[in-house]
Amino acid sequence: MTEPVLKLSGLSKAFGALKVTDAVDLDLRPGEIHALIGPNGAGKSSLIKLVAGELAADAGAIHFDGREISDLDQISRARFGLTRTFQVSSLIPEFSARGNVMFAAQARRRSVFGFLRQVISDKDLVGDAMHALDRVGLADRAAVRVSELSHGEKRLLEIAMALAMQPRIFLMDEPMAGLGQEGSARLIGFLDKLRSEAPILLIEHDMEAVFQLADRISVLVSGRIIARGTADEIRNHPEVRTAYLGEDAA
Amino acid sequence: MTVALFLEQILNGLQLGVMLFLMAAGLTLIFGVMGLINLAHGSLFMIGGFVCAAVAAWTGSFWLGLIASLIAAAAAGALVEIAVIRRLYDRDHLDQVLATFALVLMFSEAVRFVFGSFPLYLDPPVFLAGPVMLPGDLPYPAYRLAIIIAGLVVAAGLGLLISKTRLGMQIRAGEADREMIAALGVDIRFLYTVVFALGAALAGFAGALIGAIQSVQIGMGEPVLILAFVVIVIGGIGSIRGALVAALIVGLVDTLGRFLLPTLLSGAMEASAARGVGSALASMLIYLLMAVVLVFKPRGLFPANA
Amino acid sequence: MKKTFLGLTAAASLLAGVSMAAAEPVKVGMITTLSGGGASLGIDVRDGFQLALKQSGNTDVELIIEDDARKPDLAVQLSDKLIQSDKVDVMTGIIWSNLAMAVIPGAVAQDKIYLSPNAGPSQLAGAGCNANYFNVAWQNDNLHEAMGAYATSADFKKSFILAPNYPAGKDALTGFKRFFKGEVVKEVYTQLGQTDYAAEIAEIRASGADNVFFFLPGGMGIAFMKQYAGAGVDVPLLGPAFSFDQAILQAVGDAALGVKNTSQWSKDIDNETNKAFVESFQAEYGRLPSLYASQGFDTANLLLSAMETASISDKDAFRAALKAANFKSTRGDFKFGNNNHPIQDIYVREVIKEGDVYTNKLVGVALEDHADAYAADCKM
Amino acid sequence: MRDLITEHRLNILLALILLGGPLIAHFADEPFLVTLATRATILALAGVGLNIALGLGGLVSFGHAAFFGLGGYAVGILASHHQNYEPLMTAPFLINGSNQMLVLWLVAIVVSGLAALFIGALSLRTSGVYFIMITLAFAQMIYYFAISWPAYGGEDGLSIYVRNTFPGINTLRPLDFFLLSYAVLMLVLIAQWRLTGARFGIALQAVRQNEGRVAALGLSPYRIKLAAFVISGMITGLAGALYADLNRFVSPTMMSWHLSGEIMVFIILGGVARLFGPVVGACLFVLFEHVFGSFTTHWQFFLGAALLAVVLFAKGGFIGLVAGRARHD
Repeated sequence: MTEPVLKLSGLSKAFGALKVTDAVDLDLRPGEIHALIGPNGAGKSSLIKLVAGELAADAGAIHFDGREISDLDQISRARFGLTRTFQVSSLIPEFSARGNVMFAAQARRRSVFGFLRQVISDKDLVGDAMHALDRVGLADRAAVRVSELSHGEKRLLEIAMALAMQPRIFLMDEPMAGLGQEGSARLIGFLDKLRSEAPILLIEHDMEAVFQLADRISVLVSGRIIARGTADEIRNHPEVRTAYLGEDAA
Repeated sequence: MTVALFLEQILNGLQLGVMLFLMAAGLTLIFGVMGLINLAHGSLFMIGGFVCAAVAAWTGSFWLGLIASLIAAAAAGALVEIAVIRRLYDRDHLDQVLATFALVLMFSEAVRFVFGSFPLYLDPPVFLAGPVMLPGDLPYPAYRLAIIIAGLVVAAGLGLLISKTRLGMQIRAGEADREMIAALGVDIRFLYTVVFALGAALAGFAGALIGAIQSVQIGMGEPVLILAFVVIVIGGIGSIRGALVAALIVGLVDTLGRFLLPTLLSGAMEASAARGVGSALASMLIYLLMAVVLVFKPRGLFPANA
Repeated sequence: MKKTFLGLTAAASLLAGVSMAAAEPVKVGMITTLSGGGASLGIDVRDGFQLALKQSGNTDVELIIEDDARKPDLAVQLSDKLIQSDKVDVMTGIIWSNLAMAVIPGAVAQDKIYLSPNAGPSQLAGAGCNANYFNVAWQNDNLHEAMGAYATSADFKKSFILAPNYPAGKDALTGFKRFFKGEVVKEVYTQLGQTDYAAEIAEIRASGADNVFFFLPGGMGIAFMKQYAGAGVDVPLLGPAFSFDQAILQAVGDAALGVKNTSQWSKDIDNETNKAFVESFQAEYGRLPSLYASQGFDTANLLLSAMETASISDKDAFRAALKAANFKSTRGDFKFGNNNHPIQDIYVREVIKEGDVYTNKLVGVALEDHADAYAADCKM
Repeated sequence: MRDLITEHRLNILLALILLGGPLIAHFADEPFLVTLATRATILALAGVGLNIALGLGGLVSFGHAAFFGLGGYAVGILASHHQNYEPLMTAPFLINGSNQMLVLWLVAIVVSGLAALFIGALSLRTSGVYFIMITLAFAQMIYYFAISWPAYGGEDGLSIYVRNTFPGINTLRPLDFFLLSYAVLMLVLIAQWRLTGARFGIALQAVRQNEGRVAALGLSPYRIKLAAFVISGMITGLAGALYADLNRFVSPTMMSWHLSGEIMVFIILGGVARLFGPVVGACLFVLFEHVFGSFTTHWQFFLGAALLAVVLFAKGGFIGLVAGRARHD
């Protein structure tokens, strides 16, 4: 088995008395989609924030490519190639779709201090952006301002921005949310291929998608991992059935 | 320098601090509940001073003037809230700054139009006019002592109001979560007007108290306003407790700085240079204090909603 | 005589190719503070100036009044406007030294005559003096010097002196010390615009001084005197007239009673001009005149006196006519020194209450025929 | 895209009006109007500086008068040393005063840039209303320092007496000095226009709209904002340098909080984040001051009322009214 790219060990975080993340061990291996599921309030988004560096952990360690990154801030982690997408689309509202992706492409180049050359005539950035937009099927919407995009298009734009970052790991927080049947199906197909570019830590509510995509699934309840395994193993896991699927079914 | 002088300066620092608290409390309350930054707060201070002076001159009673100043400042606050401020709550801070800056210009000119350009006369009530003897044979102006006591009483009253009353509960709810109070069935528009008028009344009260020992003139609120900003930044915007602590710190640091720095520096340099440099530094001292606090606590000493 | 003279200058002007009306009007630009802090001083100067014009019946003066709001940059802009757009001949009106230093050097360099009704910064009295610049009020140090002289003569030994930490404040304390022969026990500079003097008053109480000299113009003085009275310190106060004008006294009230202050003018200076001035000012504006009003009044009368004998188009003659100071001053004797600054008596006054009104009465002369300390540096 | 073209055309039209007005005034022998236009031009430049921080970066600085004043004092101090033939310092090395505008401008830019670096580094640790109040407080600190520091005139300010010189023109002539100021303004506007579409401008606008997103992409919002704040302070400092020469005088009032407010007013009157917003705003302000000021001493009341009306009812300012909503790519 190959070495994991991302490895969380004993990661904990509490807000006052509330433990949102409780001694979580988790890893992500090259080429895989590792899905993180759990009922609402289980601490999935908090975990993504801990990994991305938006929150500081109380205890435990995060290793990326064998190197400990627990003390690095969000910006440095992003530079290592941890790219996240947001549960609620987080875009630059006054920019066009292309503008957003071009900015991601600029960010990948870690380039801020350019004062004269106009980005709109920068072939590298435009090329990267159009390529990413094309991959998610938004090429013909490139010039549209974000605030005028539909909800589904914004979700796809999130993915396109992540693609333009050419990350080593994708951290995806509910990419399917609000996409609808057809959109979800297309995105499932897309993510299925994407895992060969970089492994994906996927939080998703859409169980259909999770069972189709995930190589491994971890189940988070009240900040603790209660089960881990393949789709089939999870489907039949008794604790999961009571703690989570049972609830969900009701 | 004697111990008595030092003690007197500490009292002076407390008195400045208490006055700053009256200004800062209103500012921080309004920011905490409504999220509004109000530059016109200094104008309400000025209105308090002018109305107190005018009514005291007319009736011959400082106390009637003081009551009138409270009413006038609260009324002006409520009026401004209903006419202008109300439209600014969901605007960004830039709009709030500019609109309240416009109000500062308008208030100053309106007061000049009504009262003229000359400073008004306002004296403390007769029985507080002289000094009193404090323990240890320390003479201290009775009126200043009264300001310290009045300020501390207001601080305590404000604390009780917020922790014990229904209005206070609504204010606390508003600070914690603005959507929440609507859900509780509180009339938000009314609550906001009341809170704004309360803050205005505090400013007007301070203006009237201070007017009696300073000069009641156009623009009297502006230096106080900026000091009050420093206070609430140090204390943590939105925190009444922070405002009290920071106001006392700023009052003490400013007073003692002006008093001690020139003397301290005269050890290091020639006397007249020490006086100039010392007083230049003293005027910067509280801003330096603010910078130091921000380095260690960017959201102030008592961050609200943390 | 007058007609002949005008005729001659008219002929001279014609020769020079300049057309000129028979009675040549003089355009006067007044930049003064009519709004914002300190507006009461500018209003007094303006009212005094206009009263003199009105009484003279002279219609040849065209007065353009501008409000500087006590902002130096606005004053400079207004001076550019008056010179470039209105093309005034004479300028006047500025109250504050910092505004004066911003405007006057430029204006006199462009050959405009400037008559200062209030500010007299030392730079313009010494090496920076100018033939086009006449000060009708005082050099800034004068009243402070007079108070130093008075304090010495009144047998004060230990003085506690304080002023705001800005150039005029330092000049004030320097001026006082120049004439005070006793000991200065403590010299304190306060912040400009400071409103609370508790710390300074505590120091005064502890200092053992037998007098306090303070220069705190405007609202600062009001605040200081009220707080001083409240603190119950019984060391006598001394100060220049700037903290004791009519407007300020009404705001200070009883706290100012009995305080000695120095002034080149007082409403009870015994001469006909002054009596008429005080009466007519009260009749016209319904308030007692201040020393600023008297300065504005004198400035206008100086200008009118020069117009009697010279034409504005002949600058040299006009300057000579101004320098002669051939007018009846409210202060009695008035003449210019070599640097075009006044040589005059400076009086000591005491604050009293007349009926409901707080005002000053003369109690003596501090310095007679006093000139300023910078005249020797003026090469003119 | 139609709006953008309109704004572009409007900008060119405005630039031509600002140039043409004073030229006509000059030939109509109204030199004061030229001076007035110069004042508007320089105040506009100060506004352009703030507009980079405020308009593009969303940094509501209430302390830009500090940079304006520091730029002015850099010129005033060096020029006064030059006039008095006193070196500014002799140890560790000799620095002389200067009367060359190009040198003075450079110094003004460096000084105000350093001040902006210091103030920004501390203030940008916070945001929102804290940032507003802290920038205000720092500006007040410098203001009080300027008043109480005795060496360069303190409250009285410092006179320059004669305008500093610029190669090839006579800066004492109102029109020459106007054209010089105008050229500086136009150069800065062109630079800002380029900057807005370049990588830095894009990053800055992204930070304003979604700071968290920028950090998630691995760029440091703090560094971007700090750089913008410094650039902004430098431009406002340059405006201060020109203003010192316009008035031949500097004083602490250049740093007063009223001036900080007024610079903001230029931007809101003209239109926030619009290239020519501060230009229109400063011209309107100067006109207002001049026209209303001659009718009534209470003109500030009407200024306040007009400002209030713009804030409440005409959010886009003048350019917003004429050219519609701004567009970005």
